[in-house]
Amino acid sequence: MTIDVDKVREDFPILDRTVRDQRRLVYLDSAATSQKPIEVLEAEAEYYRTCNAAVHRGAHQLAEEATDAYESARARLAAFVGATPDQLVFTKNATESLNLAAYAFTNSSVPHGQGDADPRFVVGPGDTIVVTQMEHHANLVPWQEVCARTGATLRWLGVDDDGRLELDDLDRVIDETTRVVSVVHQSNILGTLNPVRLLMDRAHEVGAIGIVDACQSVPHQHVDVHELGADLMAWSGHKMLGPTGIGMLWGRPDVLEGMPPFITGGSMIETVFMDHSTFAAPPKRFEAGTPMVAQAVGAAAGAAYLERLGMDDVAEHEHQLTGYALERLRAMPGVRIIGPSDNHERGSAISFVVDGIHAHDVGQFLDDRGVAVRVGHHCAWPTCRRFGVPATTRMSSYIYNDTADIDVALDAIRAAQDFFGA
Amino acid sequence: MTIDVDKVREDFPILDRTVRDQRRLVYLDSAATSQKPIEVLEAEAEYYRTCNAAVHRGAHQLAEEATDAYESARARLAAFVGATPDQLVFTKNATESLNLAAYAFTNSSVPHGQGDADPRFVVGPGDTIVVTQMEHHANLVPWQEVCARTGATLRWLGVDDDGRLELDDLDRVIDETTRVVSVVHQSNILGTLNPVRLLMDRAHEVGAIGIVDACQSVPHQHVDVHELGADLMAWSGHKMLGPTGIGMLWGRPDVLEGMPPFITGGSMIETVFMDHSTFAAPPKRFEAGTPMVAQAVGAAAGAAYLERLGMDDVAEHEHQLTGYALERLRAMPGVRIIGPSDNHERGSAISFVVDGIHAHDVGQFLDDRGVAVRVGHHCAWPTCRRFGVPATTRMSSYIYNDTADIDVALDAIRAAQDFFGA
Amino acid sequence: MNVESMYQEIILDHYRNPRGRGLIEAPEGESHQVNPTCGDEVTVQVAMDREGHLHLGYEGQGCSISQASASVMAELAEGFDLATAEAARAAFMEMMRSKGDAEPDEDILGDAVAFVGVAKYPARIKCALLPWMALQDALVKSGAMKEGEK
Amino acid sequence: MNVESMYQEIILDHYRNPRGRGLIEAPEGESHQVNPTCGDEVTVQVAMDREGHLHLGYEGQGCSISQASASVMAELAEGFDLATAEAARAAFMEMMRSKGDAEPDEDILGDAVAFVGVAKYPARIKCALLPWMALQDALVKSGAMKEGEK
Ligand SMILES: Cc1ncc(COP(=O)(O)O)c(C=O)c1O
Ligand SMILES: Cc1ncc(COP(=O)(O)O)c(C=O)c1O
Repeated sequence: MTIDVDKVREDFPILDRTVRDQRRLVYLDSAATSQKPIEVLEAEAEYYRTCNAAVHRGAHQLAEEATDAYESARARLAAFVGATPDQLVFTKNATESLNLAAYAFTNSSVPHGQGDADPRFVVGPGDTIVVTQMEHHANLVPWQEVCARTGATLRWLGVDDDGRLELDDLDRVIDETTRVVSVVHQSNILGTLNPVRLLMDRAHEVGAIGIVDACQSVPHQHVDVHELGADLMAWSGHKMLGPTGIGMLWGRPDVLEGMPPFITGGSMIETVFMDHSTFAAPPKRFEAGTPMVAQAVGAAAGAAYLERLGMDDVAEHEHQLTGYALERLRAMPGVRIIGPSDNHERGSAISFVVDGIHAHDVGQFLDDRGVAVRVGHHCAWPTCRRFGVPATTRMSSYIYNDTADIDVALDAIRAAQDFFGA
Repeated sequence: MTIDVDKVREDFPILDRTVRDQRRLVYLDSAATSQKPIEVLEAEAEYYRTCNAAVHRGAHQLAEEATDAYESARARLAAFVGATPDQLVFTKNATESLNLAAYAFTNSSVPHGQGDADPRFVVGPGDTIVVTQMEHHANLVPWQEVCARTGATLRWLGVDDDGRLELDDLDRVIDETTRVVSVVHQSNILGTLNPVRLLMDRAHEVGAIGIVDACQSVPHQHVDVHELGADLMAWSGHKMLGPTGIGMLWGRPDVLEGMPPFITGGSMIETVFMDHSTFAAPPKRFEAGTPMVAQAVGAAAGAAYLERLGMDDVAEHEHQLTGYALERLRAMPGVRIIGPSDNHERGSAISFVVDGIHAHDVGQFLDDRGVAVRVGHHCAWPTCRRFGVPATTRMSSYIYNDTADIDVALDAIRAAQDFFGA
Repeated sequence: MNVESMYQEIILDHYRNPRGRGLIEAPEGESHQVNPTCGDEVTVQVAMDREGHLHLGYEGQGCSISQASASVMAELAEGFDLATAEAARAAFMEMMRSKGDAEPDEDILGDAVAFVGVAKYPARIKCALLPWMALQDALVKSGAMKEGEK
Repeated sequence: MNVESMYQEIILDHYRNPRGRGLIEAPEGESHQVNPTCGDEVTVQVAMDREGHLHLGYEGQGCSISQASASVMAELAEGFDLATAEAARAAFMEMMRSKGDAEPDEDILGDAVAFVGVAKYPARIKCALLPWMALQDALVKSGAMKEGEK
């Protein structure tokens, strides 16, 4: 193994706890949220204990130090994806990041007194917005809303039986009418790693803005915004060892520059009069109100932890574990993998269904054995429908998991099969 | 004193630090953000160390415990203002809360395919939205945006020389055209405590939705949503001993029910198809994505701390300190208080200007003596203009301050006067 | 308590062999309930006969708990008068809120007492309640019960 | 270092007695800069004479640092050719990024070296830079300098 899991585990106190009847906790739900190493908690606490203050505003030493902590966190997280600090907007989660992107279109398209909207963000009847059939609700519902409000039409790339995007249709689905292509980098339900570069290039060919939901890729592999070729990219801190309550939106400078404000208020303004206001340049324009300072600091500490492990080693570790799990799952009678069943261009999230046993019941057995997995539609309900299943069980591993964890999970599945006679 | 400040200070490790040349930190910037007691940091860390997981989704023990922690925090924070949990929406800060309220109007007023908007939230030309001349930008700019997008007109209640609302005009400013009355409970720049009940009653008389920005009141006095008579109320966790990254929006159930979604994505849906979705009931409808779980838990711990002190004692303590500070400031030649100069219906934020010395320069002297205050327009730029000053110096005290802190601040002001020969 | 004891034999039996599953002919009220976290679905239909007896139809898909709960409920409440149905629903709700410590009344709940162990698992409580929520909603829609009557 | 030493005598002098304050007659470029955190404002106007010498006008309101900086700058850059003005601006920027450790070149910066202590206070750096940013912007607007030329 490329990662010393036992050593990593020492940094995650929660993994020492037991669940149910004194079972060792086997946490295989990192696609939902990752656990946090002590140094992330310590970075947050340290911030509060030593320099907590309002950033960008005060003229006292604490405020200087707090601002420095916040902006250093921005720089570190930007560098983590090959970007510069001025290109990184902090939000509360990836969902807000994606909504920020989506509202840029709605707000540019709805009449506005001061209306000199950037034409790249104006959409209306006849225009199309393209997503895929494997989007998380966070990258689907906001675009449905944009369409409902502007008259644009939503289109999507389908998914084949193996959980891969249907790309034969690419040039028909993304065509001259397309103004936005917003796609998930790695599916949180299927595990599929999508050929994002191809999709972004096609987006740019037709003059559309290209957006990537990188929630499930940034924590798990080396991602470089320039290699992806996207205009905007969204992800969350809590899935990459960071605290809850912090999300990121990276944007190409000229794209961010063209986006109108989303949430408005303090700190995002240039001047304010009773009857009108003007706005600051990005990223500030998109960070109204007191920001998530401690959370940014914590997320940066999480990124530092990952960098120390090395993102290539993280990816290789997960790849090995995923290969192990896929092989054994494929060998289990009555188990069907939903998503790519070979360990190629896919991540560590593995969804499956067990014949004759509902995912909720499978999950109950796993839980009873100490295994934390997620069951349900994983906020990708249309993807479940595509595969004709109401729900799946999903196990997803990370840097603190090893093959022994997978074994416990597989035993629990077998126990469920025995119990339900399936 | 009603509060044992020395004892309270023991819970706030940051107050032990020194700044600049070994000066004791005198933190008089709590109106910007409060410091955090150890137990708030501990509550957050404890959450991460013991039960961190995705809430409302997982079917494993950790997820159950995390959900319980999150929902218990909601219940505690709702109770803190006399409300029930189903009436409390978590956001990242008060600014988002106020935007959530404002977007309810924009989103109800902009055409939407599924459009059966609640008429209470539909505004357009001829309608008016009323704020005051002492709003924080967070309760001004969002309404400017609503007006710009819907054609409604913004009106405001003026402020008199003593920093009180001009209420003679009340029935003319808030009239039959008024659809929203959104006002600050306690001004963060002037310290003024506004007669919110009167304004809310007038709002309801004309059929408008009444909104209160309670950022500066909930942390400092007992606030009961029913006594205020509001429909919606916004405040932040970080100003009441809680972490950064958590805000609250309380709403009357029937009002929340009528509000369309703002940020959309996972966890706020009922069903999702590729081409349309339906939404959950409040408060979930407004909490898309992975929520700020640890921050909610931390904010609840902050509320618990305040409850233990007793909000009436907190208010009394601040009242005494404010009285002390006002008296001495009034006696200082060359110092002009911006806002009510008598200690009546006002809070602990005190703004002032020093003749011949710009606020930035005053602040620099305070900083040099270890005093953290805020200088500038305090995100209430139009209020500064009303008083013909580019900026003020603001000191704001809280549970960990005493008269000695005020004395250090006053000495530093005198030093600035000496230095600048003013 | 372990998972096997949550899945009482009665629950498994109703799950495998649902009783009276199917829709009825002239429903006076119908409700479709979904658990948005997992996609479980239940449709419940109601009609009252001239003697004031309740007749039920139902359909659904989902986990053992939600589907068995629908079957148990349909069997139990079939022929009940409104007051008895309401009493059963209230008793079931209370049992599910008990965290598994209740000693439910078998006279009122019949086979439904088997669900007491489910109350220990917050994530599954919704599953067990789903058909009962649909029943109440269907009764309201049929006009037999007023909204807010609980 | 304490605050008194940040406020060098030169700074206070320029603050109290601003040099050459006022607007000029036929500005070829003008820029109004605001520090949104505190509301400090500076307007700078530029014109080039036939010999390629810079003439400056300015106005403003704000703290001692921003206003003294404007006065020092106006006095210093008056009559400079474009290259020298640009060199001074670059030197000033660098000094302000130095965290107060720089040993600025008095030949280039003249009285402006007095601002080196301000670089220790991040919140005040913006104040000191404000007029220099306005100068650059005004030059761009006048056509004398191209955008992005720094
Ligand atoms: C009166 C008032 N309203 C709104 C806000 C905005 O709160 P936040 O920055 O937490 O969003 C503040 C504080 O900054 C405030 O004092
Ligand atoms: C692919 C994908 N997109 C978006 C999200 C939403 O992220 P968050 O809940 O942090 O807003 C998630 C995770 O829940 C995800 O896996």
